[in-house]
Amino acid sequence: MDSMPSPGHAVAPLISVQNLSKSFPGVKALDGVRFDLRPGEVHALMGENGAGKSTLMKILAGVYRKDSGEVRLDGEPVEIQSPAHAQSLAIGIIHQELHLMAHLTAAQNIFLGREPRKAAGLLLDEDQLNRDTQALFDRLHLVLAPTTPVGELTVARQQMVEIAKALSFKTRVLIMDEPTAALNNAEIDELFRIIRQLRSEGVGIVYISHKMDEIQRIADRVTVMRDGTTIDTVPADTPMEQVIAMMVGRYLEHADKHIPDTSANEVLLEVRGLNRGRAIRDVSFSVRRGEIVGFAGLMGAGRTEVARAVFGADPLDSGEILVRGQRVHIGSPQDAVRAGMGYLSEDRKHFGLATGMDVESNITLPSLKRWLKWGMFLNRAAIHVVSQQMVDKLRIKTPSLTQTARLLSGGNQQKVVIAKWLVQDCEILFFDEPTRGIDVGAKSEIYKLLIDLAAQGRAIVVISSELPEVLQLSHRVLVMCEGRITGEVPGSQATQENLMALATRRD
Amino acid sequence: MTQATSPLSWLARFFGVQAKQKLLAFASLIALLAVFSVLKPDAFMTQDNFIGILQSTTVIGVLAIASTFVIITSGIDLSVGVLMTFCAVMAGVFIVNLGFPLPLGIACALAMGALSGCISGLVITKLKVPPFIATLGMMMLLKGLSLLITQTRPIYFSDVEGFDQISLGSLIGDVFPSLPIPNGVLILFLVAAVCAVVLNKTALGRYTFALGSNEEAVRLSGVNVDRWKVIIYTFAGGICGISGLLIASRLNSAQPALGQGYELDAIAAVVIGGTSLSGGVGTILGTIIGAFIMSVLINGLRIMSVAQEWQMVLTGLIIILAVYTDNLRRNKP
Amino acid sequence: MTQATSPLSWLARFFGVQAKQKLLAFASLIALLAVFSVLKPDAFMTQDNFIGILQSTTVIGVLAIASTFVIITSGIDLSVGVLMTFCAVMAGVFIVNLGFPLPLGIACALAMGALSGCISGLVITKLKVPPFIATLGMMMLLKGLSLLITQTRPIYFSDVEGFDQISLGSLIGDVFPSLPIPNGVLILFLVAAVCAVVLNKTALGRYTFALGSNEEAVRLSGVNVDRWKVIIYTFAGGICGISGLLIASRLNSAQPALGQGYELDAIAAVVIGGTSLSGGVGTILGTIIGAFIMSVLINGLRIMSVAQEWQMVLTGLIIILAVYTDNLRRNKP
Amino acid sequence: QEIYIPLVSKGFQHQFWQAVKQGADQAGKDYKVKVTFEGPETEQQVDKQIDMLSAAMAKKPSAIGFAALDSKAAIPLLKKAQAAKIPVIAFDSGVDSDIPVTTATTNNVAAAALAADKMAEKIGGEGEVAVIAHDQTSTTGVGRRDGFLNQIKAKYPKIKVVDVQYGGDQLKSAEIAKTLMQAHPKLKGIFGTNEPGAIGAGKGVKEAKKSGIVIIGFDSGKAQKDMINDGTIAGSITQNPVGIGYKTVEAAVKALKGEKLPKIIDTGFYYYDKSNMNDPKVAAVLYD
Ligand SMILES: Nc1ncnc2c1ncn2[C@@H]1O[C@H](COP(=O)(O)OP(=O)(O)OP(=O)(O)O)[C@@H](O)[C@H]1O
Ligand SMILES: Nc1ncnc2c1ncn2[C@@H]1O[C@H](COP(=O)(O)OP(=O)(O)OP(=O)(O)O)[C@@H](O)[C@H]1O
Ligand SMILES: [Mg+2]
Ligand SMILES: [Mg+2]
Repeated sequence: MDSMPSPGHAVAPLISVQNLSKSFPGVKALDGVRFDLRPGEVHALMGENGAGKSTLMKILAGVYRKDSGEVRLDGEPVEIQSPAHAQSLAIGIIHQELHLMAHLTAAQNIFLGREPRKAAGLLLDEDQLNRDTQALFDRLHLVLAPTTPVGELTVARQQMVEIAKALSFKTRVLIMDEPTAALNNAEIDELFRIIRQLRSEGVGIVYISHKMDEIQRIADRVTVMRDGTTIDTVPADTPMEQVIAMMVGRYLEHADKHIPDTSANEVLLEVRGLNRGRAIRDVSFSVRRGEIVGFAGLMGAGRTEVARAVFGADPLDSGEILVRGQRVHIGSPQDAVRAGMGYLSEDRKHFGLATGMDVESNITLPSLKRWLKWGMFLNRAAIHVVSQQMVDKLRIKTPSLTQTARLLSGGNQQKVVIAKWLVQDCEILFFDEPTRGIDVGAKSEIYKLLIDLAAQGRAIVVISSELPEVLQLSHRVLVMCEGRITGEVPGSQATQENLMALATRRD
Repeated sequence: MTQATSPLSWLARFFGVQAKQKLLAFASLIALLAVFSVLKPDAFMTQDNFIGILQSTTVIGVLAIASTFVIITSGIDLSVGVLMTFCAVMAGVFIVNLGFPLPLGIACALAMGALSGCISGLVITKLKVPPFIATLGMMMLLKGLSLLITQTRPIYFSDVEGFDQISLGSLIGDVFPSLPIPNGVLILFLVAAVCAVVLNKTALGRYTFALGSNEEAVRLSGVNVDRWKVIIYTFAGGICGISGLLIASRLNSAQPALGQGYELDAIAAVVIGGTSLSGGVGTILGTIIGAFIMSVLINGLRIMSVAQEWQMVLTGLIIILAVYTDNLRRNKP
Repeated sequence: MTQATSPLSWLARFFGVQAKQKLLAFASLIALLAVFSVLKPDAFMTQDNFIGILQSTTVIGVLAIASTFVIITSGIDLSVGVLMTFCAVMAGVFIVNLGFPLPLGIACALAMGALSGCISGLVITKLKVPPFIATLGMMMLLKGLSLLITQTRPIYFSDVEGFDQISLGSLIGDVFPSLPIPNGVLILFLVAAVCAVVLNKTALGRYTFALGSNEEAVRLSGVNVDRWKVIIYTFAGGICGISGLLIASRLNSAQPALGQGYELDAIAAVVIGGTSLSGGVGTILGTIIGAFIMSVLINGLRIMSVAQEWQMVLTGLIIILAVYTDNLRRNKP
Repeated sequence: QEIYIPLVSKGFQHQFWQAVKQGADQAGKDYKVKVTFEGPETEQQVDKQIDMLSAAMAKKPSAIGFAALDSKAAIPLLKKAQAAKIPVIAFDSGVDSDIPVTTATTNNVAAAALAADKMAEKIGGEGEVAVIAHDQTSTTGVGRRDGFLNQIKAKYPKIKVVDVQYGGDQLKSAEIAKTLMQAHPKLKGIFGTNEPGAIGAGKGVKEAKKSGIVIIGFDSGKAQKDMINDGTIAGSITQNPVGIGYKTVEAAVKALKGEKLPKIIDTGFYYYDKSNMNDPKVAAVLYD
């Protein structure tokens, strides 16, 4: 053995997939997919929402069984039966959706099924468990007590626990399905450091993400999928425009950023002296008609907390909220909706989507009153029409309007959640991580949509951990750190650097 | 079976059953009917016995319909059986003891059912007591109240003209003397039809499903979750009131100690009918079929003079089996 | 109260209660004791009565412990009451009818409990029948079996030397004659201690919590979810067997028609003790306290000669109230 | 064609009903007719009993034996039987109607009054007593409870009934007995209105290691007989359940033959204790 094989060389693949197909009721999710993964490479898998990326990976991880086709591991055909079987084959996966046990501690989550024992194997060795976990966290530079119940963590930290869990296995194949969707830059850097280290150890990594810059930074090769088929596998230095064109079947044009002058517009929402425990400390801001205000900050800065508090989802300690100059009492989301607000949650699985209901029921949930005849009976026809409009407008990929929301791909679920607030037609909209898990094509459409909404005279707050997104959309950026607003930057002057500086201004 | 398709699909549409395969719950029912007909044709396959089966399904059927709503919200109502009795007792109090005219007395009794449901709803939403416990508490409370109010003696409706006709009379039989289907059965189907409309075509139904699917998401959609939950439990309580009237009319008396245990039969019927105990899924038609599966089973075993101990064993087995086959159907499209 | 802190926190650690505030469930218990002591000091506050309360908690207490495991997995077991009876009956069959020696007979009876639990577990996991229905079916089935096996006649242990001592004898009383605590009470606390260790320090306990918290996540972690669920239901079934022995010994007979309804008392005790019906949360200590709250309440009301109808009403109210205050405590740390 | 006589009873799990069934089966054998026996699980389930009656009618029986939980509720079905010329024999507590051709019964009220007399005799005509009844609403439960209470009230002014509680099963009755003794230290006697009530009272007294409490029971069964033998229970009233079952079927057969039957077949009740338990007349009506 000489030096490490450089990616791109003809090395025997760890995993190779040929002609793989998988159907769900009404959907052909995979149709003759091919894919291969070499040891020691980061192989990016890209494609629009619903292209079949997660489905392919779930088959490799033993969650689903393939309908037909072949999966080879080290050249040998394998039939991956179950998650446990995948584990025994040294295939690890970080799922797109979080799968954690909220009542268990971080350590208990990570080592579930592999707990260290004592007393001849009868009892669990909790101390050892926590020590092992601490060691793992130290390796990942993750500051988190192993004994924290996972339910008390923010989505971002839960994501870190998922990552730590996947890394705690000795894997030869590591699948990461949108691991950074909830992470901020610093954490992404940390993750990339770990990925590089694993790569140098010869682990083959499948990396799924909709963030182009990440692909360029970390990937060795890129496979593009569309509509359940493989389009092509190309080296990572292929121009991104070309990759995107392969994904969406056309070239995207970039809208130039235009910041309208809204200084004379009516103030639609004003928040004064908001306080809630340590999470929100004396937060005041206002949003005018036609304005898009971005909220930037690191994970746990308190942006979500502010949005939830203003929306009435969490109780306040103090503070007042004015809508169109009038003081309003907001004690519940219902009050907020009545005052003309909408809030798109960052956690669609728990707070966004009624996963067991169909697409059209979800889309019309907040606005249901408008679709009633005689204040009581559902106006089915009108519901169909408006839902179909949204499905077309946002290009939601679904076999029908009555498909159960849970069965849509992650990105399409997010689009459904966006659609429900678009239908509700609120004056003031909070979008918390609106493009989480959304593909590039759809992203630029959602940007356009937000800009249109603002142009129609609505007030929009965008909370995002993706600085480029904040930079591209915001007319004005507010930066938070540790529950305070640490600064305000006009959209024209905002740069990654000055926002980061404010985001880390602790006192 | 081809002929059956079009009425079936009409039924399916009416009751909001999207996937036609769900109606295969019928299959279990048909199978049961077939088995008993073959084993005991002369006694089982008679008009009298069929009317007996229909009649014996009325009370549990209506309770099961009420439970369907609660179960779709992913709640549970253990008080339905006792609530039924409570409403029967209140009907006795209003009509017999206080001498209200029949329609007013009935309305008041139904209102008491709705009120009790409303209280359960308030305990669940405002005191944040889980439905199982809230309705367990209500069950004990209402049982005690029924006994207290009646001083543990039945209230007889013997002197109330026409009261027993609510359940036992036969409007259909008056028109078609060869088809003496009791009014109680009509009421069951009427309640089922109205409730199917409510569940599938109104805001109340939509929120019932939504709450069972993801309550927090509904709350964050600006819906007053608490209010709707209270409304749903109130509505279910009112429906239980109807079954209270049915049983009071059938027995021509309000029996204060009856009712406990009926909730389990009702819940079994609901689940056999394909409603999920984890919420978000369910149909009224399924519930009705579930209720008939239960009563055909029990009737058939009785007709075959199966020893009561064996009846219990077989009922237990068949409840499990019915839900199992229902799962099979659902997972294999 | 300061003196009480250290034994309390020791207890808390032993039973795996992390937040000390949870032990405030004690508060409800103390409050109840205080109320009855004031209202009826001479009759309530006597050693005899306290021993009576302890004794009356044994059966339901052990059933509640078994239920705690199942409920933490977010399941439910409606069959516990009848399963208890079934085990008592099987003890009769093995010991009296077949003449097995006492220890072997007891072991076989416990094994039958575990076997029934195992079957429930298999029905839930392999046939994918929800726990509510699976155990409802098992309830009917076991009830029928108990009656069949005994031909609806009690089996008497009168001729089995020492059988009634299992529950009624007093090892403590033999040593300290002034403290005649019956063995049944010892067994209850022993079972509680062992189960607390199992729940908090072993893999079985860990998976119990994990399953109740997020079953899908457990599956994706590569754990054999089905196997562990079956193990948990089997374990709970075995514990129910212990309570079957306790009741058989106490009544010196196996009463085949008894037991139904006990599951609701057990579940109420579990929930009053702070275990969540939606799973993932719970302690054995809480359950024991919950069971004592129930039995002190009933004992106190009886001592005060409250009419039984009012007892029902008050029990219903207090169950709701106890769970409500438990919520309050939890939400305001 | 085989003569088929279904008996729809008030219950089937209690020893009492099992004894009725035993008598009915015996008569079935003796008269070569087919007899079935069923009853609801609790004596509150009036509607379930009616469903049972309805299913029994569907089987085209020759005659029906019926122990009504609530006689008024069953009238429509009984009328149907009458119309179909199916003779109805009422048993146990009877049917409040003239449809049944005869009723095989004992008088619960009178039997319980005898229990009251025995209680008064044993405690010396004064003091506190309590009742553990089986439930609040069944006719037997109410009859025995009220028969006892009324007799005490009418004849023994110095006896005070301090509490009436409802047991249900043995365990609960035992718990109740213990608390009764706690709450009323001067308690002299307990009347248990059925088998679990009596045995439960005995258990409670034994567990509390109290002496001098007079227990009067009802029905029989092995445990109760043992307790009477060892003195825990002073004595019990027994009806003649085996006789009730036997006479019911016998009456049905006679009715089918067109024989004339008396309106009431009184199967009688007895007080028994250690002294007369082996008396053949008494032993015949006791069951294990
Ligand atoms: N369990 C399921 N039942 C039915 N359809 C499903 C199921 N899982 C996925 N699908 C469908 O399969 C298709 C592929 O979904 P998949 O989750 O693989 O997409 P994806 O490429 O990961 O998209 P995203 O970028 O949005 O995560 C979608 O149309 C989706 O609706
Ligand atoms: N459920 C919770 N329990 C305890 N602490 C919480 C919870 N949710 C949030 N926090 C804490 O509140 C603070 C603000 O969190 P929040 O989620 O609002 O941050 P954010 O700015 O929106 O960041 P993110 O990028 O993670 O969304 C953090 O310190 C976080 O740890
Ligand atoms: Mg995906
Ligand atoms: Mg956030």
